[in-house]
Amino acid sequence: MSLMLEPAQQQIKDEKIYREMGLTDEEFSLVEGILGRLPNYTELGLFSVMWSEHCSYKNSKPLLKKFPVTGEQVLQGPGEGAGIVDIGDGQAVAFKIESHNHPSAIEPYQGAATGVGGIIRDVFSMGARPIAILNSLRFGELDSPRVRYLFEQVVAGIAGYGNCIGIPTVGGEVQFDKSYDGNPLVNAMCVGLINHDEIQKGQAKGVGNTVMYVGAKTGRDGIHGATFASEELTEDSDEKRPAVQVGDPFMEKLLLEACLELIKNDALIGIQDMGAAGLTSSSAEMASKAGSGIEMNLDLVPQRETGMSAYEMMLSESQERMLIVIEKGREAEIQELFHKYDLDAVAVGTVTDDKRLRLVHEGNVVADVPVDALAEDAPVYHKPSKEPAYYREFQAIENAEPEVENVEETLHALLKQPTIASKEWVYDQYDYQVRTNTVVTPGSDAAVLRIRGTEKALAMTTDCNSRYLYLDPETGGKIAVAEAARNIVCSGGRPLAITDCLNFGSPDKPEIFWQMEKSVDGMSEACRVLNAPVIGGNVSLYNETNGTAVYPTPVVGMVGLIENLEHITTQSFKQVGDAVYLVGETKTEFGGSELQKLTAGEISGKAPELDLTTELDRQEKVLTAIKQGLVQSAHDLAEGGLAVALAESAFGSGLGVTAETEGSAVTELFSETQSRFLISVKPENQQAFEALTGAKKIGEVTAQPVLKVVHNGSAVIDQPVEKFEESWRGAIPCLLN
Amino acid sequence: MIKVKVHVTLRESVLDPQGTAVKNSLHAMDYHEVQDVRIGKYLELLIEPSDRPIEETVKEMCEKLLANTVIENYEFEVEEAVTQ
Amino acid sequence: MIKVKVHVTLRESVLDPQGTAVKNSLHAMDYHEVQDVRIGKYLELLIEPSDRPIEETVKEMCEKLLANTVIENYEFEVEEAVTQ
Amino acid sequence: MKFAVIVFPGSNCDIDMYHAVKDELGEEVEYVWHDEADLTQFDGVLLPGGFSYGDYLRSGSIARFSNVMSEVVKAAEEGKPVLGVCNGFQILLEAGLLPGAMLRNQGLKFICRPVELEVVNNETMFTQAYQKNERITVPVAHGEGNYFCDADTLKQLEANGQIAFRYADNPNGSLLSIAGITNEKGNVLGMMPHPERAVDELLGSADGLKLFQSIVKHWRDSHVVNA
Ligand SMILES: Nc1ncnc2c1ncn2[C@@H]1O[C@H](COP(=O)(O)OP(=O)(O)O)[C@@H](O)[C@H]1O
Ligand SMILES: [Mg+2]
Repeated sequence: MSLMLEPAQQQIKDEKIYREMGLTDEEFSLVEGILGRLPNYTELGLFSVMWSEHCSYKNSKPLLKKFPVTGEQVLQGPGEGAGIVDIGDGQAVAFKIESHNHPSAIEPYQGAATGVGGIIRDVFSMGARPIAILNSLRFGELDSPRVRYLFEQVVAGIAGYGNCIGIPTVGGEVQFDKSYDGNPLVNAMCVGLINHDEIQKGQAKGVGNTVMYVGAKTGRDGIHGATFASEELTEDSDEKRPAVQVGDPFMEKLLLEACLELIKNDALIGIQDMGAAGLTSSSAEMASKAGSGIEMNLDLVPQRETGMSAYEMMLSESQERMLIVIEKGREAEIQELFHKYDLDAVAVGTVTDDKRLRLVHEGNVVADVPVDALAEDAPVYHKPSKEPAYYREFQAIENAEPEVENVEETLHALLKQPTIASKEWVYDQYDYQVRTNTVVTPGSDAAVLRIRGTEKALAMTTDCNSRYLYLDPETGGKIAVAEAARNIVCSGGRPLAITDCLNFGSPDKPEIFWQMEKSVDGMSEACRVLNAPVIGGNVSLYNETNGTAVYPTPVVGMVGLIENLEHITTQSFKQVGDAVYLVGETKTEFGGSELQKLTAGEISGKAPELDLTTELDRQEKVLTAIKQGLVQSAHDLAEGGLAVALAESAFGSGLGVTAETEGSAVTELFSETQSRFLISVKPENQQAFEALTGAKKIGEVTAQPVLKVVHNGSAVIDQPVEKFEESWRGAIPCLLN
Repeated sequence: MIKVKVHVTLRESVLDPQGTAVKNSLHAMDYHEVQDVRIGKYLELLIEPSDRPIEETVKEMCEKLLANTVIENYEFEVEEAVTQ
Repeated sequence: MIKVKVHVTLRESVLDPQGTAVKNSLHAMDYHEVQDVRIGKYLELLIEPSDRPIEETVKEMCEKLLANTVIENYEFEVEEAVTQ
Repeated sequence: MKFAVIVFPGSNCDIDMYHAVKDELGEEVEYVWHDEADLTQFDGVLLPGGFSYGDYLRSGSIARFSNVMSEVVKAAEEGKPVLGVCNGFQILLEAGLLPGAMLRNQGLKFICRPVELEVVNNETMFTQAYQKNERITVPVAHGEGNYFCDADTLKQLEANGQIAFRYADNPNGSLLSIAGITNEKGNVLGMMPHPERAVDELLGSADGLKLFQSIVKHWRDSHVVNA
């Protein structure tokens, strides 16, 4: 028995109830046309979720087409749970990033935790063993108690899920800016390892084969109140339908181990996780991809609660569930496999040949719709785009140096900026070592994991400086990809591919759509030049509060291959007497910089320029130098420029550094010009390194732990490293107390 | 001094992994008569009386900090004055 | 069906940093009248009646599983029969 | 020497423990599923870290009722070495094989970082390869590692030399900075830091290896004597 009276077909149309489910009048007519009749309430629910932006990418599809998605390394591009890239020796790496922004804004702990759980399922549904988790977080400024609460709870949620399931959380990034005040961003990325012959697809092939439901029971989680006819929403029904799901990492651990055992079983035909739109998207997509249909009996679906309607079951977003298709007749064997892990595995349906999704509930056919209409035929919109007025104004501003009185104090102030400050407070809460493969732990440019049984390793990072993107989305988009690649290269790896999460405001606003368009253009070009195709990603739109959008934030998650463990490089200085080099020239570029934000309180002007050919050339030279064994430490220059990079390379090394610069101190020390690296080299390798890179020596690693910068002949920075480290390490804990 | 006992429990339809784990464990220990277990938080507050009605203060604290009403319900009892 | 409410609290001699953290947050939110906060667990069990006295069963479950008496105390109330 | 690594639902340092013994120590090792009812063929028992049964009520409280635990108790009574690390330690406490209990970390946060330990007693079968008061670096990764026991128990632990390791800089609020304790007989060790994560310089430290080597040496010595 259903809790509510579902409106009848005619009533849905007359009272335009579909609007409350997010369908437009035109979309409703489309549905009516496809079915050749009016949809019932359950069918309408199926269309409304499958045609949502989240499942159909109806607003972003035209943009996503611009991304380069092929390359000889790509084994699986966008379209499945996760993309897959070859790493040789019959092995491959699967990875993907996903957002959980809106749930995290309401219930930050569970929102973040279930975000992690969801992305892990995407990876193991491909047959890959998840080996690492990363994240990318954006919050408002930490002076607000609400922001502090969100920050603390989100980090605790990520830690809670990842630590319990036993997958190391090895890296990420956190930035703070007032544009994220009411709308934090929580993106989680998972990386997995897989053998080529174990790659799975989410396909429902073979008429007559059995569709099985495995994992947690279905409850009324995540069915949004807004999708209900308002007159039926009582206090009581609200109580029954929590919009936020609670994660159960223990259940997922069991599901993970069971599914990885399952993929070794030849009875398995297809597998897909039940993510957004749960049973609906998994069944419709698996059938559509295979050119088949599915018939399911919903009475057989394991349920956590009594009296669930077909609509509720199909739209539930209960976590820790998978849909699998297996060879007919081998159900008992599969059930036994899952029972070993105390998990439900229930045959709920069969594969048919009529390309329809047919649902039976309590003896009645409650839905009968073409699977392609759900999975493939959502309308696609080409939204109007308009260059925002601010962009013109910013482009007209000439580059200039911010006013700085005392360089040394400015360095302290920059190191205390939460975006630059040490993130130890965050990653101390993550078990980044479990499974004992993490060779480079959080705190360097990219995290590095060895691949057991080989001499190889994987480098991984997430990056996106959204301030640059706000000033100039195209250049900023290029920079996001280039910065990720720089971090990979500094660790000794060659970029393989990226996954991206496009976090933007409302695409219905032409200025926002313009930001999306330009960002994607910039990213695409950078991916092409740097040979890092896009193998998957996620789109999160409508990130706004009170009509104000977040900065355009297309987060880049990148994985690179380190061919030999000996190439692994970190950012910290290694040995007294090593020569310190700056690769790349410095220009006066402060648009969107930390120093601009610090001195002016807001950002303006042009983003730093980026020339992709130069970028590629420098990255290749640095990587070659690393592989030739010429490099002791490598660090990319990012927020805060050279001075911050010098300090970061000195932190924790027990060593000091003396550097000499010329020209304008503010530019030399704090400009954020792109495509630059800070590298230390043993004296005996200086010549070879210079010959290879043409870089200029700027200083030396010293035994005395002092950070000293001599500018135009006089010392402008001269203090124990420890003093700077205190500023940097203490900043976030201090803001939180 | 007033003692206030606050119970914070998960809302009815919200998944309770802790409760489920405990129930399963009790069954494994042969307490098959246990049909359901739900787990919540229990807080004891010691509050100095003020001009403001205590019920109002506690309700506010619950809404703002002690419970997240998106997934949790709360209930409280105010006990007669205690002396320390 | 019988409903049993179990409270598991830390023993007096054991520090309760979680309670202290909540107290500090409340103070930061200007609830200075809060003198002390202690945090424990609250369990609701739904039990099918059997021949064995329910108090005995629940006590046993508490001692064995629900509380660790090295650090925790427990208390429970048995509520009159509930029908589902 | 042949070790068993006990796998509970939710264990997640089982693989690390297995590789430490097999690859770095070079001894025999097998995984044993939690419902196994026989450990007689093993010479030593290892309870790995993780979140058994999600650790949803209290860490280790549910795992302690697994079938295999009565076998672990038996092995301990027979004098075989039993090592519980992190969640394994918590399970040994819940099972009463070691005295005391774990509270949440004083800072209320999960802590993952390398920490410095002091070898307090180097005369146990787990620590004889270390020097007395030797400082070693071993990572911790836990949310509930704040060791607690009553005053009498604490006195006994000290008097009997049952404190094996102490933190140089207490990260979690443990009484007397206790990081690891043995039972009175000295054949059961529970510790929060992860020696199996410190067996390879590539991963930052190999200081944990001597712990496993101590166990093997002790076993070899007693077997030569018995032979
Ligand atoms: N949310 C996070 N989770 C895990 N590690 C993080 C997080 N934020 C930052 N880190 C780690 O801190 C280090 C510094 O981060 P960041 O300043 O973003 O580096 P970069 O500018 O080189 O990308 C990196 O090793 C990164 O992985
Ligand atoms: Mg970097």
